[in-house]
Amino acid sequence: MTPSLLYAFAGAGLCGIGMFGFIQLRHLLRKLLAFNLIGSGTFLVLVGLAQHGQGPDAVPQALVLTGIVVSIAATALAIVLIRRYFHLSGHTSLEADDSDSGQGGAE
Amino acid sequence: MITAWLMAGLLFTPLAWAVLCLLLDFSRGRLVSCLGITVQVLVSLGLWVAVAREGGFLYGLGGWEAPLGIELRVDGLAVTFILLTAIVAGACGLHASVYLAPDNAWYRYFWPLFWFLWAGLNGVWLGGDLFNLYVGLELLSLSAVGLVALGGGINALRASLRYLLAALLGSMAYLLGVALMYGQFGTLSIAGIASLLPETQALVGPGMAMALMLSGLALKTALFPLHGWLPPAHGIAKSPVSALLSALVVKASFYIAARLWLEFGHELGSTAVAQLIGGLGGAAVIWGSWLACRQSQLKQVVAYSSVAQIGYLFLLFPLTFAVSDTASLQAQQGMTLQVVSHALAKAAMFLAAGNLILATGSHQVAGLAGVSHFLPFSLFSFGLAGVSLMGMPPSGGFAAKWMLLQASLASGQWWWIVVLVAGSLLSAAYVFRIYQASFVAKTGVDDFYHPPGSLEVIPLLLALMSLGLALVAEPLLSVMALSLETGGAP
Amino acid sequence: MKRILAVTLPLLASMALVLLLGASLWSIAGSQTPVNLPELLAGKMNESGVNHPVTAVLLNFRSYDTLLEIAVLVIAGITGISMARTASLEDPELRTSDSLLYALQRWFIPLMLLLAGYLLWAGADRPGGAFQAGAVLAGCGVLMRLGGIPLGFLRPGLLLRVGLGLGFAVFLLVAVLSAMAGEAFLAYPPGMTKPLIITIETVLTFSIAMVLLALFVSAPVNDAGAPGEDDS
Amino acid sequence: MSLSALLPPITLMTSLLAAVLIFATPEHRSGLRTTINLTAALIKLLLVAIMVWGVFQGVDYHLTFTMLPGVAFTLKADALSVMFAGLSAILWLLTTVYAVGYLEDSPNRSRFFGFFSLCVASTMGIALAGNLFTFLLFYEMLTLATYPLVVHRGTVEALRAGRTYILYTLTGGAVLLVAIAWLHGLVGDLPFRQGGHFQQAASDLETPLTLIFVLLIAGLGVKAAIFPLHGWLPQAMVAPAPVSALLHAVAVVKAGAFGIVRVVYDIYGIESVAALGLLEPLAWLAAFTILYGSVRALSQADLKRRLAFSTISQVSYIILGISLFGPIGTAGGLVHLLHQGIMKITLFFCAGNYAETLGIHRVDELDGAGRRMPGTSIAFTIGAFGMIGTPPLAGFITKWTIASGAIAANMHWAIAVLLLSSILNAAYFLPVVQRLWFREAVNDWPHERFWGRLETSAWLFWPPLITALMTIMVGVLASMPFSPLSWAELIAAREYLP
Amino acid sequence: MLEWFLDLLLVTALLTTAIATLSSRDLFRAVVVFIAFGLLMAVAWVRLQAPDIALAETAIGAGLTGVLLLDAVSHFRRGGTVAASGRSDAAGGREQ
Repeated sequence: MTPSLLYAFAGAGLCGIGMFGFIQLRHLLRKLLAFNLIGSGTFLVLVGLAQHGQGPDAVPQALVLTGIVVSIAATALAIVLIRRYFHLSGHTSLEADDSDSGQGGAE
Repeated sequence: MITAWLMAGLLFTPLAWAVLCLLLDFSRGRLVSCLGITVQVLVSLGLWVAVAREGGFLYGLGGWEAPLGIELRVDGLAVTFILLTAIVAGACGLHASVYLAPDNAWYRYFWPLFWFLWAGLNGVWLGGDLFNLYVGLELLSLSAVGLVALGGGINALRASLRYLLAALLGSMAYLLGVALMYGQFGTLSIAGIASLLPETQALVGPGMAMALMLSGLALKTALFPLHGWLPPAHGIAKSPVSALLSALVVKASFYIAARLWLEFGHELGSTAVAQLIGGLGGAAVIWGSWLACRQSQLKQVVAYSSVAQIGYLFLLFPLTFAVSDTASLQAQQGMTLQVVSHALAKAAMFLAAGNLILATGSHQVAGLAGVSHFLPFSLFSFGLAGVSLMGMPPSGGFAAKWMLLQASLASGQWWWIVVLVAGSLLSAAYVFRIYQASFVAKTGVDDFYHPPGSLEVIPLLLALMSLGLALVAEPLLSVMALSLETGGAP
Repeated sequence: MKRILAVTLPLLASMALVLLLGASLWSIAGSQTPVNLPELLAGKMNESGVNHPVTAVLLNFRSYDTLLEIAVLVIAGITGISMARTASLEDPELRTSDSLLYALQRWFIPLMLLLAGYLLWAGADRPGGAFQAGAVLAGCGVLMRLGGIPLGFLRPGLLLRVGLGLGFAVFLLVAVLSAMAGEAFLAYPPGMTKPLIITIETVLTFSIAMVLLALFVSAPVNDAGAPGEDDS
Repeated sequence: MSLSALLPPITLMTSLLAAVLIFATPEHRSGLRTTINLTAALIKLLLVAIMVWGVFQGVDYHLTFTMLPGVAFTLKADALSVMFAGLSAILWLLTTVYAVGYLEDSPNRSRFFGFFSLCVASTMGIALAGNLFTFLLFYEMLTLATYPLVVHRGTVEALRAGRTYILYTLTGGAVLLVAIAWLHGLVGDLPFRQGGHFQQAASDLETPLTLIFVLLIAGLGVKAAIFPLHGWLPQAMVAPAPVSALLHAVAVVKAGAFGIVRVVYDIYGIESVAALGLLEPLAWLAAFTILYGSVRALSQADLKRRLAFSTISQVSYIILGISLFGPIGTAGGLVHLLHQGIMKITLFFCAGNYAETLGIHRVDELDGAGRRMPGTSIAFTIGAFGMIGTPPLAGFITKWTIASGAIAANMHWAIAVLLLSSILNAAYFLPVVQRLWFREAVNDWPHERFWGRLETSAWLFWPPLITALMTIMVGVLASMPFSPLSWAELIAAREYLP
Repeated sequence: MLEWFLDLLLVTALLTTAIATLSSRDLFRAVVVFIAFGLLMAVAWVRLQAPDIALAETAIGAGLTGVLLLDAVSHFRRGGTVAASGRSDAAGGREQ
C-alpha cells in the first residue's frame, strides 16, 4: 500500500459517487457536476495506479492533462447547451416535459 | 511509403479542411468541402487499393513506436471502413450542400463539424492505441452532438443534451477501463496488451477493465437497454446529419468494442458474457423493430430501426467466442457485411426520408399518402434501402444475415437463428408499413414539393450500392480478411 | 415503492462498481507491470527536444493525442458560438457593477498575463505549458468580460474563427511540413524540435484561451428562432 | 466466357432492363412504354426458344461465380428450367398485351409495368437458377416485385390484401432461408442436378434431412398455396386482372410449385425422398389440397375468388403428380405446370374482360353474357372444360397421365381423388358456362363500355382466344415433339436415369 | 506517518466534498463546494507528484469550470422570468 494507491482507491470512490449522482440526479447542471466527479475519479485511478510501484510516471500525467482539457471542453459545451435549453423551454431536466412537445423523448 | 502518405492524408487532411471551412461562410465552405470530399474519396480508394495489394502494416506516429508513441493499425478491415466512411460521409456531405439552406447563418458551422467528424472516424478506424481511441471517440461524440444541436429548437437541444450526457458517461467508463489496463500492463497499445495477455496470471484487473470498456462502448453504440438516447438524437437532427450518425458514428464505438473482443476476448471473455452481450443484441433487434413499427413519425421509424440493426452486430460476441475458426470467421464476415450494408442502407434511408419530408412537408408516416404516385423517385430510394434493411436478397443485409446464419449453425448456437428470422420479419413489418402508407391512393392534384434531382440521386446511389453489395461480397471480404493475418489477432 | 427502487438500484449499482473497482485495483497493484514505460521514456528524453517529460509526451511522443484534443476544444468552441445567435456582448445583465471586482481587475489582469507568460515559457523545462497558460489567459478574459470591458474580437465573426482555428492550424501545419521534410508524420526535424515545440505552444496558448473564452461568452443566451426540420 | 454461358444472364437482363427503362419512362408516353414492353417480351421469347432448341441438342448453358464465401451464384438452363422459362415467356407476352389494354387510361402505369417486368425477371431467374441459393435470391425478389402489383389500386382492400400477401410470403421466405442455410451448413453448396444428391444419404443425416425437407416444403408451399398456407391467394384477388393472371398462372404459385419440383428431384432425388418416407405424406397433402380447394370454390359467388380456389386445387395436381414415384406420374405433374398455366390464364383473362367490359364481378351477374361477348365466352368455356378434364383438351392430358402414373406407382387412391375433383370441377364450372350461354340477360349490365366493332378492346379480345386455342392445341397435339407432354416426358426420363 | 495521516485526511476531504456537492440542496452551494473539491484535487495532484496536473486543475478545473458554472447558476436563478418569456419565444419561433 502506497499513498498513490490510496488515491487510486479514492478515485474509485469518486467514480462510484459520481455514478450514483449521474443516474440519480435530475437537474442537468448537477448531472454535469457528477460527470466531473467521475472524471476526476478516473484521472486519480489512472495516475495513482500507474505510480504506485515506481514513482512518478509522465505518461499517465500527460494523459490526464489531455483528459482534463477534453472534459472541460465537454463541460463548457454542455453548459452552453443547458443554458440555451433552459432559455427556450424553461426546464432544467430532460424528463420534465415530454408532454409539451410530443416527440423526441420516447424511450 | 506512398501508403503511409495516403494514410496520413486521411488522418490530417480532414482536419485541414475543417480549419479552412471554419474560416469561410456556408457557400464557400460548400465549395471547399466538395473539393475536399473528392480528394478524400480518391485518397481512401487509393489506400484501399494499396493495402489490398500489399497488405496491412503498423505505423508509429511521429516516428515513435509503441509503447512510447501512438501506433496506427492499417489493415484490410480498417481501410475498408475508411472507404465506407469516404463514400457515406461524402454522399451525406454532398446531400447536405444542397439540403441545408445557405441563408441560415449558423449552418456555416456545419462544415467544420462535418470534417472534424470525418477526421474522428478515420482516427478510430486506424487507431491502435487505447487512449488515442478515447480522444478519437470524444472528438466524434462532440462533433456529433454539435451537429445534432446545430440551429435546432428545444427538441433538438434536448436530444443533443441527452446524447452528450450518454456519450460522456460512455467515454468515462471506457477511460476508466483504459486506466486499469495501463495500471496492469504499463502500455496502451492494443497489440502490445494482446501479446502480453496470455502470460498474465491475475485476470481480475484486465477483466474489470474489459467490462468497463465494453459497457462504455455499448452505451455509445446504443445497445439495448442503453439505447434511449439514440432515437431522439437521430430522429431530430437534420437528415444528412442523421444519416452520418446512424451510418457511421455508432459504428465507430462498436468497431472498437469488436476489436477489443477479438484481441482480448479469448483471455478476458467468458461464455456467460458472450451470451449476455449476444442476448442484449437479440433483445435490441426485437425491441427496436417492435418500437419502429409503432412510431408515427417517419424519421423515428428509421431511428428505431437503427437500434434494431445495431443489435445484429452484437451477435458477433457469442459467435466468435469458443467456437471453431470457421464459425468465428463467418461471424466476423457477417458482422463486417452488416456494418457496411447498414451504413449504406441507413444513410440512403435517412437521406431519402429527408427528401420525403421535404416533399410532403410532414414528419408523419401517414403524410406519405400519394407519394408513390407523385414522387415515385423519392420513394424508390427509400424502398431499395428498405430491402437491404429487411435482409432481402441480393442486398448486403441479406449477405450479412446469411453469414450470421451460417455462423450460428456452425457453432451450434441455433437460438440466434430465431433472432435473425424474427428480426428480419419485424423489420419487414416496419418497412412495409411505410410502403403501404405511400401506396395509399390520393386523389387530386400534385401539391408536393419536388426536391431537386441532386438530392434524389444521392440516396438512390447509396441504396443501389447497399442492394448490390452481396454480388461483390466475396472480393470485398477477401480484402477485409487481411486484417486477420497481419494484426496480432488471436 | 417505485421511489425507493429508484434510489436503491443506482445506489446498489454504484456500490457494486466501487467494490469491483476496488477489487481490481487491489489485484492490479499486486502485480508488476510487464512494460516499464517511465524507464523507456527516460531513455528517449534526450531525443525529445525538451527537458520536461510531461511536455515531451504531450508534444512529441503522443502529439497526435494533443492534436485531436485541441480539435475537441475547437469543436466545443464552434458548437458554442453556433448556439449564440447574435453578438451577446451587449447583454447588459452580464456586466458587473461591483467596484471590488473592478479594482481587482486593475491588479489582477497584468499579473495574470505575466503568469500566463511564465507558464508558457516554463513549459519546456518545468511544470507548466500551453494548457495552463491558456487557461490563465482565458481567466484574464473572463475577468475583463465580467468587468464590462468589451472584447470585440469575441463577436462571432471572422476574427474569432481565425483565433479558434489558429493554434490548431499551426500545429497541423508543422506536423505536415515536417513530414514533407522527410520525417514521419508528427515528427520534428532534428535540431528544430525545441523551437517548433515552443512555437506550437505559443499559438496553442492563444487558441486555447480563445476557445475557452468563446465558450464563456457564448453561454449566455438570447432570443432567436430556429426554423428547421424539427420545428414541425 | 462463351455465348452459351451468357445466354441465361442475357435472358434475365432483357426483362430487368425493360423494368429499368419503363420506370424511367414518363407516365404519359404510353406508346413508348408499350413498345419497350413488347420488344422485350418478344426478344425474350426468342432467346428462350433458342435455349429450348439448345437444351434439346444437349448444349450446356451454365454461368457461375462465387458470391459469398462458399456460396455460388449459378444460372443454368436445363430441360426443366427452359420448360418453365418458355411458359413464362409466352404468357408474359400475352399478359403484357392484355395489361396494356386493361390499364388503358388508368394512373401509375409506369410503376405498374416496371414492377410487372421485374416480376417476370424474377420468374426467369427462378427458372434459370442453378442452385438453391440462387433460387432463393429470385424467389424473394419475386415477393418484393409482386407487392406493388397487388396493392396497385391503393384502396383499403388492396392494402389489406397486400399486407396478408406479404405476411405469408415473407414468413415463407424466412423459413425457406433457414432451411437452405441449414442444408448449406450441413452439406455445402448443392447445384441442381438431375437425380439429386442424396441417393445414398448417410444414415446420420436422416433426421436433419427430413426436417430440412419439411421446412423447404413449408417455405415453398406458401407460394404454391398448399393447404393450410393458401390464405393469401383468395385475398390477392383485389389486384387488377392481369396481375391475378400472372400470379396464378405464371409467377407466384408456379414459382412455389417449381421450387418443390426442384427440391424433390434435383436436390434430394426422388429415390431418397421416397426412402426418407416423405413422398407419401406429400402426395396426401396435395390430394387434400386438391379436394379442399375444389370444395371451397363451389361456394364462391365472386368469379375471381372462385377461380382462385380453383387455382389452389389445380396447383396441387402438380405436387400430386411429382410425388407419384415413377416417370409417368412425374411427367403428368410437370406437364400440368404448363397446362394449368395456359388454362388458368385464359379464365382470368375472360374474368377480366367481363369486369372491364360489362362491370361483372359475380357469377350470378353472368346470365346471358355469352351473347353479348361471344369470343370471350367461347374462350372461357374452353378453359372451363379444359379444367374439368374433357378430352381432348389440356386438362384431360394431365389427368390421364397422372392417373396412369398413379397406377404405375401403385397408389390407386390417387385415381379416386382425381375423379372426385373432376366432378367437383364440373360442379363449379358448369353452372358458370350454363349461365353464360343458356340464360337470358335479366337487365342492363352493371357497367358497360363499348369499343366499336369488337365486343371489347382488341388488346383484351385476342389474348384469351389465343390461350384458348393453345389449350386445345396442347391437348390435341400432345404426342408431337416439343409439345409440353413430350418435353415433360423427356425431363421425367432424365430424372429417373440410373 | 504524518504523511499518511495527511493523505488520509485529504482523501476523506475529497470524498466528503464530492458527496456534499451532489447532496447539496442549493445549486449555488453545490457549485461552490465543487470548486472547493477542485482545489482539493489540485492538492492531491501535488501529493501525487504531478505539478502539471495540479496547475491545470487549479486553472482549468477549479477556476474556469467554476466561473462557467457560477455564471450558469446565476442564469438559472434569474431564470423564472426569462424562462417564461423564453417559452413564448420558442412558441413564436415554431410558428415561423
